[in-house]
Amino acid sequence: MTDPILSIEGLNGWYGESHVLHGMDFVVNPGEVVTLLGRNGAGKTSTLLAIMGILGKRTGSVKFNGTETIKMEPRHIARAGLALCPEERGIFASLNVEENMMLPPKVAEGGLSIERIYDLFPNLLERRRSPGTKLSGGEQQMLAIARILRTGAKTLLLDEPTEGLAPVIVQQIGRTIEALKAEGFTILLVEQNFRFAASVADRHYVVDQGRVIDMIPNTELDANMDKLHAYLGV
Amino acid sequence: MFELLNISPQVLMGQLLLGLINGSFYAVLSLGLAVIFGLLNIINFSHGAQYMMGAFVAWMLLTYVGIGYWPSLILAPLIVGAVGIVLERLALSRLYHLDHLYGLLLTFGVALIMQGLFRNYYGISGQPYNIPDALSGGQNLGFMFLPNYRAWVVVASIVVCFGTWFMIERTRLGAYLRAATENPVLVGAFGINVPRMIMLTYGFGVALAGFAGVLAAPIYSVNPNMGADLIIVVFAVVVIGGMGSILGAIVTGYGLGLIEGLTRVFYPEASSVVIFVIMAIVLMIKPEGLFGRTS
Amino acid sequence: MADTKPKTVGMPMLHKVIFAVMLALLCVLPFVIYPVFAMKVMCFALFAAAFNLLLGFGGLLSFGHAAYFGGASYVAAHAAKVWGLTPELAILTGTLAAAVLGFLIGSLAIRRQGIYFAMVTLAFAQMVYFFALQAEFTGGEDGIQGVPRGDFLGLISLQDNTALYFFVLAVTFGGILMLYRIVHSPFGQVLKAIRENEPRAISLGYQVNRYKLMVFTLSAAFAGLAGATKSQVFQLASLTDVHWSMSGEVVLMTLLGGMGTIFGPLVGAAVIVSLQNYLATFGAWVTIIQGVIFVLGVLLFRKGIVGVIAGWLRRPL
Amino acid sequence: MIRKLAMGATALTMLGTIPAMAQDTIDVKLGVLNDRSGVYADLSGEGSVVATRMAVEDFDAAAHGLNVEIISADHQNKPDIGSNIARQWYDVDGVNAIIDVPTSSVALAVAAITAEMGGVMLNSGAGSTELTRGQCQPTTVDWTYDTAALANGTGGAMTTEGGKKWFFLTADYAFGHSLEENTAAVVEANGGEVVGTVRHPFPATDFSSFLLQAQGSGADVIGLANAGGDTVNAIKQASEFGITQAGQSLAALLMFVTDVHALGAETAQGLNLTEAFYWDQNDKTREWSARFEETFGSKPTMVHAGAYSATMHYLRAVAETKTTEGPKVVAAMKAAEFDDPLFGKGYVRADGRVIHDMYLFEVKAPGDSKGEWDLYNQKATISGEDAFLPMIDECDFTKNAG
Repeated sequence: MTDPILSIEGLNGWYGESHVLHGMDFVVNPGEVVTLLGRNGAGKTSTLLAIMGILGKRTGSVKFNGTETIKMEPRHIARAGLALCPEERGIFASLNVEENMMLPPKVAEGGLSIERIYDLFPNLLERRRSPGTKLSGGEQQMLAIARILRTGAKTLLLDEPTEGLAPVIVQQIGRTIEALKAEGFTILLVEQNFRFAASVADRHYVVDQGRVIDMIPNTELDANMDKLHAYLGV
Repeated sequence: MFELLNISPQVLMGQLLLGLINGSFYAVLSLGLAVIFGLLNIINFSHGAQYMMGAFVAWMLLTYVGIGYWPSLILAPLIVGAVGIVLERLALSRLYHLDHLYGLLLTFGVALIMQGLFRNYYGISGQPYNIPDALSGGQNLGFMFLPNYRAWVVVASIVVCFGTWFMIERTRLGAYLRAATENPVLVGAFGINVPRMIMLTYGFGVALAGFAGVLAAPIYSVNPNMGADLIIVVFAVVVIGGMGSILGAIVTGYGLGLIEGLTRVFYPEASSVVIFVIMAIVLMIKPEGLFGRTS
Repeated sequence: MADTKPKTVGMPMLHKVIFAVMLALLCVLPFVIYPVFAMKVMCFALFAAAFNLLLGFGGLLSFGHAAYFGGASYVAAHAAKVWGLTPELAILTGTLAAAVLGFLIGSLAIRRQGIYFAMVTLAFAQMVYFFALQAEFTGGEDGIQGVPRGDFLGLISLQDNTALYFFVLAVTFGGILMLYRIVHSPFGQVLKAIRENEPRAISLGYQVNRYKLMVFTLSAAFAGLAGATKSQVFQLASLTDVHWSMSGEVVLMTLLGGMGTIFGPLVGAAVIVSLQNYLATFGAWVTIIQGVIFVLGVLLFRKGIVGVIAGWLRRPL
Repeated sequence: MIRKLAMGATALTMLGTIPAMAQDTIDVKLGVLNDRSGVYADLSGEGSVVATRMAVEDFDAAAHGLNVEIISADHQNKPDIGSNIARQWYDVDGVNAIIDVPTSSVALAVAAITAEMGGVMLNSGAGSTELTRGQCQPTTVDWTYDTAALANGTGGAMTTEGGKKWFFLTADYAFGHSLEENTAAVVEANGGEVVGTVRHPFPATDFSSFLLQAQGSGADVIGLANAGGDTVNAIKQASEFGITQAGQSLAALLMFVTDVHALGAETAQGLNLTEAFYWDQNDKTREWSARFEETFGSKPTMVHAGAYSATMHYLRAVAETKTTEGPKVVAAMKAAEFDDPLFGKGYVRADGRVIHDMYLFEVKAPGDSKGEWDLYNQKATISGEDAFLPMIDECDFTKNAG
């Protein structure tokens, strides 16, 4: 068995004065797609921010590729090959599409070239001079994902990429994630859309009140449906 | 209509041109202030003192080292910018998580210290600094005598303003800056060294003030108080243009120079207050400023 | 809503003691230090306390409070010198003028927030300065000189420093107590609610803008009271008091002492005025020292002197 | 009450020391109150303290039975700070005379307090004619200059030389206005006319617009009714815009040698101005100025010189009257004419106005200047009687006092 690419142990996190993560423990193995499921406010987004080092304060252990990152600056974590696609996509209004795309610096070889990205998302090519936030929600999401693919990072943290998007776009994102998985990317996904999560992920961690309370492999999902509904309060 | 007011069109032309020259200083200074505010969210109250420092450094380079105007035009802003960077590292960087108010108060204090120190060492009556030989004399434009140096001031300020605008709006570095202005945390999470960018931006904004100071040295008196009252005016320019808006700062800088110039003809006593009247009106009607983004 | 109406909070014992000690000290002070200097400190203490009402308790940073302070000093000086009013009436006139001015400017300024609010107040203050420079009655940069000290109520001569001192003590100490009352009244509680969470206060049904305007006017009026009193003490009104650097100075006093505290502004004013007075021989060093205080205050003692002490005592001061 | 006790205690000590004081030593405390950090810091400031100290030494106070102490403070050009210090000096520190006090607003406030407290105000730095007219005080001695004398000197001389049409660049505040008014009156009295006036905000940095208006007016002379940095900037820019080359002359109505020094002869050459004193006038001024420069580091201004001479004359009067009571000392000062090394022969008029010669200077061309401070050519001497305004009756204190 290979070592996990991302290994989180006893992760505590604070957002300002409020303590939001209370000892998260989980691992993500190379090439896996793993989701964090949970109710609103359970600490899923905070977990991603804590992994990137941009939550207010964090303690515990976050090992990436075997390296302890808990004391590292966010920019060094990013340089190590972790990339975040933030909640609400984080497209910059004062930058046009291409500038948004080119913003994150390359951190490793093997990122997608800009030509390849425009091949994949022809809409972006068409609108490359428009302000980033003038795109539709779906296009913005594509842009947000494309932007981190350029950097060469192989481990992606995606925060609710399907939020507020039309079903056909959601499907497209699902296909994109599958394609990335096939290319060997490791993805940690935060999702509210449980059906979407089920369609792309290998395993699911259930998060509640800032800690992981269960892990359900995707293959056992059907058997655990009731339990999961109870967790999520659906 | 102008004849009615006893002002000939020629005189008016001259006054407008002079307004533009004054506007050049406002534009360069408010540009620096806007750049700093955009990224640091700090109102740099020491901007006037740093402008004064630019003029003084040019004078010191000439007096103690024998370095003339042209090298000073590059060197003095670099020196002033470097001092700014030290200030940013030692003090300002500790305030970014706090209210705007603290940055304003700190830089206000720094301005007092700088002005006080220069006053102690160089007195108040000012130091002479001559117009470089290459730019002495002037052109007779028919409606007025335009000193070459003033023409140069306009050209230099337009070049610097356009260059800065281009750098911020059209280059990759500028894209980093704009992105960091919007969401520094995310930009940091992409692997960009935001603190260093902030430091350099402050240095750059301050260097712009220093540059304006060198430009001013040959025509205004080089004295420790030269920036003390100017800061309030430049401040108003930035607010009218829209806090943090680069284009707003530049356009408003020139525009208010022109308006002030007109006021000097029709109601000279009010020329120092007209900017505040405009600021009050603008803030009442369009609080985000003429070029500001609504947020 | 109606049943949760905030109540007037009584004065805690600690504050009573501090006020009592302060008053006792102030009664002895003129026999120990120079009374005119002590009066100046008291005027600025009241000014800073008035400013603090707006900034510390209302959460509004005005960068133009010199307009009310200086404006009132001109009106009071004019009233005493030209109209021949008795000191208390002259001060009252000045205070009223400041209140009216504060109401007018405030009703425009409170529509804006944060730094824009500060800028609007600065803009209007610059216009007041311009007016003071241009208007006939203000005497330009000479100011209004030789204002008579007059007779209190037309009876008691204030020519003597000690008599004047106790008059000024009564006015300023009274003003500060009134400010204390305002802060701890239901009105003050609403202000606090607005400062902490404006949208919530709106949702609770408070007419936030009316409260803001009220606190602005009150703050201007008390600043005016301080300025008017100062004009009687120094027998002059001058441009210094309406200049923007005076607006900066009162921010410094409040910040140094501790904004949002009761006693902070008083301490801040005392420290700054003493510095200016005792360092007067050091020339330009005064500005440098003030600058250093600003810088250190912002970097190390953001809570101000009294704020830090209150932190040690774990009591609001 | 405590204060009374304290006074009682002092009285006791004094009783105890009477035998030692039999020689009639008089304690004199002089307070030099001026601007030490603002615009007037160079032309008055520490230099005035140095000059005052020199006066005490030169007078040989100890030999005259005087025990003189000098203190000083910065009034920051703020009337309230100035009057606070002045009151405190008289009330607490026992100061007998306040010296210098530039900035008219502060000077007027201090003059009023001085009269109330029975001190002496030896004005050297402030230029307002109000000091000896509208707001005259029996205890004011206005030594060096006033705006009227400057106006008479520069305005009179230049108009008679052919500068008939005047345009004024006036700092928009009371001092500027009075300087303009005084000069305009002189210009008109000498057959000239005022073709225009522009009032600029105070302080201002850019004068090009106003200069252009002045240029367009067709005036012969542009009168600068402003001071300090404003004047310096206006002259600097006038040279830049070729105003003087185009045939108009500049007249600085209030300018000190330190300002000219700041401008440099290159820029200031040909400028006309009036002063009461210049270091390079004669052997006595040169000798004194050299001593001054040795302690202070630069040449004295007329304000420094005034502080020196006023102190000398004051100490003489104290030694003679054997008192420090303001009104008596001032009366003695008014009674005796003086022949001063720096100001020549003169006297203190009944209203406190000191009458001495004024001089019209022209700034040398850089080629003629033999040193950093070699700046003036003397063009004319204006006798004191011509330079200063006549006395107004209300201020004739010798008569009024009876």
